[in-house]
Amino acid sequence: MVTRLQRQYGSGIQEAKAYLGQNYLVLDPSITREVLQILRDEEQFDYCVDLTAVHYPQREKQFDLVWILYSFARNERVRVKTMIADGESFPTSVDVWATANWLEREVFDMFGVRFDGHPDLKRILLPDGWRGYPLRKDYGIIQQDQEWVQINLGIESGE
Amino acid sequence: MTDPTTYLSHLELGEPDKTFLDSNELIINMGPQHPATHGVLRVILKLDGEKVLGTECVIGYLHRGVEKIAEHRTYTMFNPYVDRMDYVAAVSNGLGYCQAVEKLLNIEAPARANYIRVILTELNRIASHQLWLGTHALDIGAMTPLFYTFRDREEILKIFEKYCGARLTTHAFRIGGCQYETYDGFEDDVKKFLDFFPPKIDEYEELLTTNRIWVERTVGVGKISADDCKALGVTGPVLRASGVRWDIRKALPYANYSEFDFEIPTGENGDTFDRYMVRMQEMRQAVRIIGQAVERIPEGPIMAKVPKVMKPPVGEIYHSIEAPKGELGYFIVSDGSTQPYRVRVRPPSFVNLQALDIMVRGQLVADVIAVIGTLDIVLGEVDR
Amino acid sequence: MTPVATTFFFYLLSGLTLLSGVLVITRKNAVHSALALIFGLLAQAGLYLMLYAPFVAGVQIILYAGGIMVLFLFVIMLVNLERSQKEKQFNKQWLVGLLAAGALGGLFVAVYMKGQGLFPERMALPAESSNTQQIGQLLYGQYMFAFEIASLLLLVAIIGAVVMAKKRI
Amino acid sequence: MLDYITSYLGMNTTPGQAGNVFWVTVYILIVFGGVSVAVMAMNWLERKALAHFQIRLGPMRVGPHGLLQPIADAIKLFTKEDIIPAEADKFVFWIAPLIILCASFTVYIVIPFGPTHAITDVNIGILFMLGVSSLSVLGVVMAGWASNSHYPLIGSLRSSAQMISYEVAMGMAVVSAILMTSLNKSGTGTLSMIGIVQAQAEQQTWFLFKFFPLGLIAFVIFAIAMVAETNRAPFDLPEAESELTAGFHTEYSGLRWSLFMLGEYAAMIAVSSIAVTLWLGGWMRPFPNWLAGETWDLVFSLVPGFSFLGLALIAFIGVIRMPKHSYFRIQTIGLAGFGAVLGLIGLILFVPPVRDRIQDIFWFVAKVAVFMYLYIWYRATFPRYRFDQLMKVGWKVLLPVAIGVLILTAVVGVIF
Repeated sequence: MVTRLQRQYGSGIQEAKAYLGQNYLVLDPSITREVLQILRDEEQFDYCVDLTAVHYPQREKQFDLVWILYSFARNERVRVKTMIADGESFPTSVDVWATANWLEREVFDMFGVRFDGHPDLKRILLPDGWRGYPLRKDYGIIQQDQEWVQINLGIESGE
Repeated sequence: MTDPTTYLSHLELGEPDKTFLDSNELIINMGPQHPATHGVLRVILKLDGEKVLGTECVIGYLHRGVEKIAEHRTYTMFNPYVDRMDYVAAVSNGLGYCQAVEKLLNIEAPARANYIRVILTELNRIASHQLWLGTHALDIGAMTPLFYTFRDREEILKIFEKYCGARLTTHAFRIGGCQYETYDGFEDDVKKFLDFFPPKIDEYEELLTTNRIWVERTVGVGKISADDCKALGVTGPVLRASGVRWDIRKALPYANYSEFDFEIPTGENGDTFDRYMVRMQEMRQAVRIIGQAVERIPEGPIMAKVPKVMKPPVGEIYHSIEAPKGELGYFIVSDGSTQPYRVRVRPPSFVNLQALDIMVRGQLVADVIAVIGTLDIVLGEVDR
Repeated sequence: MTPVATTFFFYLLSGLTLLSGVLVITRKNAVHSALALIFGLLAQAGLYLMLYAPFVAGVQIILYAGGIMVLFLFVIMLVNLERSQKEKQFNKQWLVGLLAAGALGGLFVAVYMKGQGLFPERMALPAESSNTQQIGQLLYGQYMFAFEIASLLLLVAIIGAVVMAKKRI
Repeated sequence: MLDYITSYLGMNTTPGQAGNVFWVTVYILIVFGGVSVAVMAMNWLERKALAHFQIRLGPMRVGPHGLLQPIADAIKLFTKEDIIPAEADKFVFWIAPLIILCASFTVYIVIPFGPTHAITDVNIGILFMLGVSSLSVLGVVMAGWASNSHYPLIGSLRSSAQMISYEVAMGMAVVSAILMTSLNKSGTGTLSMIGIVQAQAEQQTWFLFKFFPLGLIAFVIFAIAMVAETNRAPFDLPEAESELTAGFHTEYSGLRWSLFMLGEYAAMIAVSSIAVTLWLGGWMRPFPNWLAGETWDLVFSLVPGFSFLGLALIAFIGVIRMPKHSYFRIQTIGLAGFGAVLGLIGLILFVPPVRDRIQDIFWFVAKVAVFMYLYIWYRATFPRYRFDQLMKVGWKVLLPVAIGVLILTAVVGVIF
């Protein structure tokens, strides 16, 4: 599978290894969407287990987007990763796996990564008026708290 | 495979009309304080009379930022937090987390610990299914099963309490094994439960399975096909009721499930009745697994050699187990320090809840209640 | 059995009927009007009872108050009340209405004045116990044909309603 | 005046027919007071029986075995704050529970507890009962509308649709029973409640067993329809708490809400009384033909006394089993007192004049109590029907069967 993909995309496949017995692919963001489609259609990864992100503030491309895919037919899991920068958006995969709908919303909610073409991209767990993206490493819980008490209770600090 | 865009729930909710009966469409807000939404789920229903045209779930009322908390705790300190997600199946949550970290540390729990884990996890599966059955039946209007299931669930909780002191949020396992040796008479208690419980399942079934009204309320309600399940990532009993014989305990065995002999019950139609039957069968299979485990439980240590300060090497891991509700996964990224860099929980309830919309479209309001019940969601896990 | 305080109950019931009749047309809220109408119908049923016609009274309650008025309420509830409250309640045809009311009143007076000989001084008391049975025998005996035609008419109406409702679905 | 009062005692008829205003008032007070007490007792019994179905204890704190719980509940409800939603239509909101209450209490005027133990006997008795009880739909509709809220509105729409639908099947079943009353020598039937029971006595059979199984089928249809008519499980959709929180009375609280409950339970007792009157021989004792004769009459007339003594015995067993602790002393004394009262009633019931007068009422109430127990039993056993299934059962099953039974009854009645 990997060789076939490598033949097709060449250096777009940046890494294809296994860690602790779990396979993962690191892809260039430009081809990721296509590869996801191929993985589902041709390689039978018909179940998107999870979609999430990891934030690395020091890096230039701050976000790792991680898809965890599973194939019922092959009984095999694979992780697909790609890196995008802050403010960049990524094409949605809702039309590949319907389950990505809420998962993408959650990533947007928590990291602020936008997905182009998502049918209903809005906050899912946090209230609509929430400011900031909590799972970013530079998100300060304390500031958030203080702002809330300053506005709602009129005191300096909630501590 | 069906076109995924059919699943997109897209309610155009305008300003609700003050005289709502003016039009045929009626928008009703169910929850977050509604007796049948199992906590604080809020469902906005768009109705034509009693027929459901569409739904939109509003969740997050119970969001506690578990994933953020994890980044500020050490691996050991985070362990009790996972119990608070799916609070009716806390043992399963703990098992998944502990095993994920163990994998990351490259250690393995000793055999005896694995047996204890399996016994407790399967007991927890029964407890979770009992709670589901009671509340589901109550939603459909049968009051009595609730009390029967709670009576029998008590026996399981007693075992938990004797084992680790807690009934609900057990924190039963530690990274590398179990902290506590079983108490004296643990095996006897479990065996007594195994003798006591199967007749009780028959009792539940007697009340419901052949009850005409129950059958009419559940057969053909909230149907979902296997393809839809896969596309929506629905797992657990819901997927199996649609006819997919897939269970992580068999497909990608963890702990020592591969040593036990048990079957994966499946349904055919993927309706509420099949899901009910699948869960009832699962309870029986769980009894079978516990029976084998308690017979074969070996002597030996219960804790592997675990470093005092856990500093897993840089890397990431995804580990999932078959929780009572479906695939419960933990994706942990380590940066080599004592605290996880990122913990992502793949909650089965959250993903399964997405299927609510296609399951209830075109059905009646009463079916929404039945389907919410049959999805077996726990809002603590949906919102985390 | 001997009736108690007949006059009192007669005036009470007729007063109630008249009052609710007025309320029906003066209330702005349609539900209140319907409520008043129900009271009027119930008071009428009481009047029937005083006339020793218990069967008619029972039918009045079961059909009008219990059945038809529920359907009325149903429909009224589904109507946009806000809009109907804003609408003007009386239109400009009050002159015609006054004329009609005056003519009707004149008719009543005329009948009362001229027709004194038409009505017996005292009503003959029918046997209360067999009243219902007599209605049955009359309906299914002497007036069989009229009764059957009426039921046929109702059947046609039912079928028509079903057809009209079906078309829209 | 005194003559006026005593003159009735010699008459063998109901006070209404005798036209005796004094005794009518007394009977009304007795019946309404009795119904209110019965509703309270039913409330306690339902909670207790349901609890025992569900392996719980039910109310145990207020009074011995929670016997005073209904009174405590009533005090709580009466003193609760009475909330009227701001957007509600206040007048309709206020009058809706009263309509339900009036409708369900008015029907007791014609219920025959014995050949002379009724407030009055009307020529159109059963028609009157059906008509007046159908008025409670109005209360339901108005309560739902006046609350000006979604759930009550849907609840009231459901409820009224359900009550109207099941009234049809119910009426058909009733008519087939009324047809049976005309199978006497004169060939004229009757709608009078007392007349219906007397017809059963004349024909020496309960209508339940008349033209077996036609009477039975009609009875079963009525028994199902009456559960739907009173909005009880498994037909409790208007109040389905898992779907509509509490249906049409969601917005009601305190006294008004308790009026709804009072009306509901009173209606349950009333429709059960209709069923007893029409099919189960009303006030007649069981097996009037099979176990006929003086001795059996005596034996059956002793049953009421013995059953009260039995209840007293149960109360005394409860006294013995009460924990011997100073905390329970008052409760134990209370239970013993209750048992003593029951025993005393039992003994009074053995006095021959009382025995003869009371046993009709006893058998009637006992038969109604069976239905009340069935109501509780249904509630503990059945899940709830869905609305479309409910309508399907009502219109596609009960109604055709009821019409079929009606036609067959008529045919069989003419042939035999």
